[in-house]
Amino acid sequence: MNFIDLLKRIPEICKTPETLPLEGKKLILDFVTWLGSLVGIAVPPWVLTLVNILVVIVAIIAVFLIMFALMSVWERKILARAQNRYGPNRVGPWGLFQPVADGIKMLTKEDIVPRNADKVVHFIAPIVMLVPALILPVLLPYGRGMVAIDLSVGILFFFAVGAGSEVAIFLAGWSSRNKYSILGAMRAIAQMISYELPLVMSAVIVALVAGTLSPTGIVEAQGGYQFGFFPNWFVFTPWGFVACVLFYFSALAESNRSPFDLPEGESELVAGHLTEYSGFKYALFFMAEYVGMFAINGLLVTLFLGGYQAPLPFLTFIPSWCWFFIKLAFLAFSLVWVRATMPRFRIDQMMQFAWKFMLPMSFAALFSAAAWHYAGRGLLGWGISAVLVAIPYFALGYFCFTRHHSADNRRYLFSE
Amino acid sequence: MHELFQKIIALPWDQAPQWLFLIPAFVMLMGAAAAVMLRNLIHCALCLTLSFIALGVLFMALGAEFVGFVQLLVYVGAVAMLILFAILLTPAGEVAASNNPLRNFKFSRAFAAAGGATVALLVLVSLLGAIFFSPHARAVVPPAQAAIAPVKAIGENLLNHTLLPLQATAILLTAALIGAALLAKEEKKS
Amino acid sequence: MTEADGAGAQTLDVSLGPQHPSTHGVFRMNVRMDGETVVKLQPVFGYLHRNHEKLAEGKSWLGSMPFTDRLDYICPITNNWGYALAVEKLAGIEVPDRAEYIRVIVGEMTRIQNHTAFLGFILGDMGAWGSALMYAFREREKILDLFEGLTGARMMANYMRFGGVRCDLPAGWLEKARAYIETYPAFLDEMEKFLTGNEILLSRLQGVGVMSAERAINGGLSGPVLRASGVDYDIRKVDGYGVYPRLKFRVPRGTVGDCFDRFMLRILEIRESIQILQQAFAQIPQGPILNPAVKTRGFKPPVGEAYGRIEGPKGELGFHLVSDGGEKPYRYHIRPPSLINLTLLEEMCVGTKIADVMVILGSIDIVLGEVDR
Amino acid sequence: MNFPGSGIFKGMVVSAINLFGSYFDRAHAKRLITEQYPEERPTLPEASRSFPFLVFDGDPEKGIRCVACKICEKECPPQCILIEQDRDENGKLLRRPKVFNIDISVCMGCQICVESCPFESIRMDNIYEVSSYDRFDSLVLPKEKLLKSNEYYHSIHPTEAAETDARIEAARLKKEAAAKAAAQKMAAAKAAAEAKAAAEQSSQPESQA
Repeated sequence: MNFIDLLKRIPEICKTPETLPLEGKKLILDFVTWLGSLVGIAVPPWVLTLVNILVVIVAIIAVFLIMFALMSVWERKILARAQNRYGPNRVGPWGLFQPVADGIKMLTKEDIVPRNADKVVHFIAPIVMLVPALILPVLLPYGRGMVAIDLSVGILFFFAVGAGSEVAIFLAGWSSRNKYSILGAMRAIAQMISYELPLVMSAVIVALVAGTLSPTGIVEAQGGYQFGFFPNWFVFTPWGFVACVLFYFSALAESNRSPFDLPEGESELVAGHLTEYSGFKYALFFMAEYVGMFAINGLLVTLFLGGYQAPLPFLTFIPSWCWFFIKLAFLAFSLVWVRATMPRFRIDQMMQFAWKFMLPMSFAALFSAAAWHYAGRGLLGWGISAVLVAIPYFALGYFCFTRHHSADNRRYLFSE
Repeated sequence: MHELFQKIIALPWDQAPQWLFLIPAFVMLMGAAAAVMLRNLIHCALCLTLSFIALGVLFMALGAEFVGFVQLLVYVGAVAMLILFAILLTPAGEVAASNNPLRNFKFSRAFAAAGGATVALLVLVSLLGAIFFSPHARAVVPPAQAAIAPVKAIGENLLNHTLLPLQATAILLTAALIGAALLAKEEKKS
Repeated sequence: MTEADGAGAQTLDVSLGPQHPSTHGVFRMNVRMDGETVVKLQPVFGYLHRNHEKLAEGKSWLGSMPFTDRLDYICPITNNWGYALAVEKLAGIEVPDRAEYIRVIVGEMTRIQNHTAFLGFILGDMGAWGSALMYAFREREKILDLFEGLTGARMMANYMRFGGVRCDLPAGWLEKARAYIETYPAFLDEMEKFLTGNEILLSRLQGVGVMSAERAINGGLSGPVLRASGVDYDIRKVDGYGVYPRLKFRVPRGTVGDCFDRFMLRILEIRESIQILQQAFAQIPQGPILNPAVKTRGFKPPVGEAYGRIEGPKGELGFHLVSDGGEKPYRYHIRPPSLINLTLLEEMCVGTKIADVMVILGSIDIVLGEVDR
Repeated sequence: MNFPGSGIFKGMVVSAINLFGSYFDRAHAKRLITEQYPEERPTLPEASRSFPFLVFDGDPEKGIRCVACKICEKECPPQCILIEQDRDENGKLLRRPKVFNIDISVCMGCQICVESCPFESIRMDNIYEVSSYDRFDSLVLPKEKLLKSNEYYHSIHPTEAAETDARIEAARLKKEAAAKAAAQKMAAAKAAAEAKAAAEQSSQPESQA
């Protein structure tokens, strides 16, 4: 093997975009072997394993950080357009280099630690926040055969590691010695614990139907098409749709996005647990929040939107990993869209929404999924499961909400 | 130089997980010790969380991924948070209240130390006994095999052989939950 | 940080403001909270005090007119109107018909833009990321452009004069304004579709900060806040100043008196203002715009005192003036609706959540320039 | 159709319409009304005003309309005008300002000086790029910076300037007419006096005689 051969493989690899990342990885491993032969040693297998791991880690972190940078400008653009503004358009073409400017600004800012703060904890908090956020993306299947760790308990892994961010938010809020911070931290924890239930429940439903906790297995279970064009994604079943929406809202709450941005609700708590953070530590929080958001939405794509499967059979010429990121981009867009529309919940309403609406609905979806599973996944199953989620939806909607709040029950008098 | 490099490469690196478990074990022990010894309650709780995490990592290193993740999910995600919440919501004044009758007793410290040591010893002995005399300790299970099986096996075990205890526990926990809610509500009224 | 009060409950004292994102300026509230529930609230104001009332005693009568712009800087023209009305009452000045119609037109446009901005502000207080605010400001911008075309300034208009208005409508202004106002109901419908049905908004507003009619009257509230509590009191009807008796319009009032009623009332009032504007556009006569008897320099009203008031967008805006016959007012006092409406803030807030405090404060619609003067 | 969540759904539709609508608002009239300031300049309406300036006709030294009567200095609500009257070499007060400063960091653009000026000499400008790094000196505009020609006034406020010119012209005509009348009167009086004198002269000899 020589270097020219390796170079010659590059155009070959590029001919099949579907397997491009995998082949690329192999190429890098071969390159390492070639390097070993250059110094005259046989590269032991553990080095190759290590290189393999490093390549995957670097790729995932790089992709997610680039996505974070792009998202930070894209979000501002979409939000601006939804509000009939231009958004950032001064740095680079269409403001695309805005993240660079932001990054330089963040890095050069003074790092302020309050005098009364618990300095060690104040320092640790952003790290604790970032580490789980960067671990999360490893288990998502980005394409056919493209998963960093194919864990049999992948879904569980996700929620277990995700629990770390709660600790981080608590650390940040508590160590700042600021009333807004501590209130924000308390809100964050209450919110995350409450919404973890519907989140896990809706993931459990999928695991129930797919019969596995492995993300790859779940994506494979959604392969194929009904009638040759209708994808077998779980979101296109009644229970799956409900579970998907529940998962989506829980994911919003877990990643502290509007309308569940109570922990940092600026109209009440200034910036919540982030009030006393500045400079690079703030940037780390920001980064962790976005990477965590991508990860949890990636899980949503995996669980409900068919992962890397193409939506229509004739679209399979687009590589599977592209489909994953297209779906992720759509979800990211929808997050901004929601943010542009909705006001924030109040703390008690948020808790009520979690416990009185989302949790019962997730149970209903569970029953519905079971019915769908046993009724034979046909028209009958469809009907039964649709009824099983529709009735609780309208009932809960009425009893939790419409009964108390409606614009129609108000009367306004006019005097001439 | 070249020889040294080759020697380093030839070391049994792929056996690393065998002794890498020392790191989480050490972290766990240090966390537990700090949780007992630190003055600041919140720091104690945080160190306890750290030892929970290390324990979870230890489980995973042993190939018991399911247990490890459940450990993280339940203990870090919920129990540690509840402890922190409880500390924050407890009025600071009540902790320092000096109505402890044993406080003025002459040998209170010595007694406390002796009692603590006894309990610790008992726990240690029973744990060691459990480890050394249980039949599982002898059975050599290859870690790789253990990692694949668990979820399905645990599920089937829970819902077939131990269904009744599971349901009973569920009812008990539900009752406890409702009771706690009732108690909390009563207190608010008065 | 925390302190235990007599009942043994753990409370938290938070000073919200004067630097806080949603206190509508440099307003401050000392809030004592039990968890997230407010148990005590003490408003603190005066951070924007500019000594306006005392300053006016050292200026000529006309010299205070531009300063009234700065009272409620969202709607300066109605402030001008209130002051002009008071001085006219003091000196017994007649206002030509055309000037009265122009006053009604700019006054009602001010009301529309104030209420529109309110819709955006209260959504901001509720934590919507500025969409409603930007839509509201988009439309307010267009009204401000009209104001700039008429008065020369977007906000600090300084437009009214004793006995009329400063300058006549420029050529084509009336057509532009009429064309714009015709598009306004469509915008309102869009806004209502965007906001009124939103479940989160409903649950944030309904049943929050309820104020009974009796308490509202006793507290001296006025404007939309009072009418939301179900009191039929509109100075445009009660006093019938200007040419309002010649215009047909209805006064909406609420039935519950919570934040949602205050929110809806603003929308209904905008719709009524559009009606008024359309009539005024049709009826406006030709003629002089300023009473020629009034001098610009050396204006001296006779000895006496007068209280002139108008229905400002935020409530009853009154000016109490005492003249000793000189070139300067002897006493100059303002009844600012924002301040008086704020007095019942604690009553509305106690027992609600901290997030509701912001919404209630937003629903009162204060401007700190007027509260602190 | 009101199902739970329909309000949120409608709201989402509205924000989506605005989102995509802003890309199709070519005229920048309905949705995307932001002016991209340094590249796009606002077209100011005629009435637009910012800070006062002094009008001169023809020559900036001789044509200055201001006579340093200090009425505007007295009437200015925030008191941002400083006027010193000019003197000739003999120390006699002249009807023109030596110093005329306006502190535009204090000026609030209320236009009261314009209304109170009986000589039509101070008018509102519509400049808006007057910020500077220096807080004090460069924000106090001296007479030299304030003086602007009547042509400039016509270019920014044509209607108003035309009215002003008409007024000045009318005043001038009136003054001329008055002067003419006065001259005529004077002439008439002179003539009368002369006639009288002549008559007296002519009568004197008579009386003498």
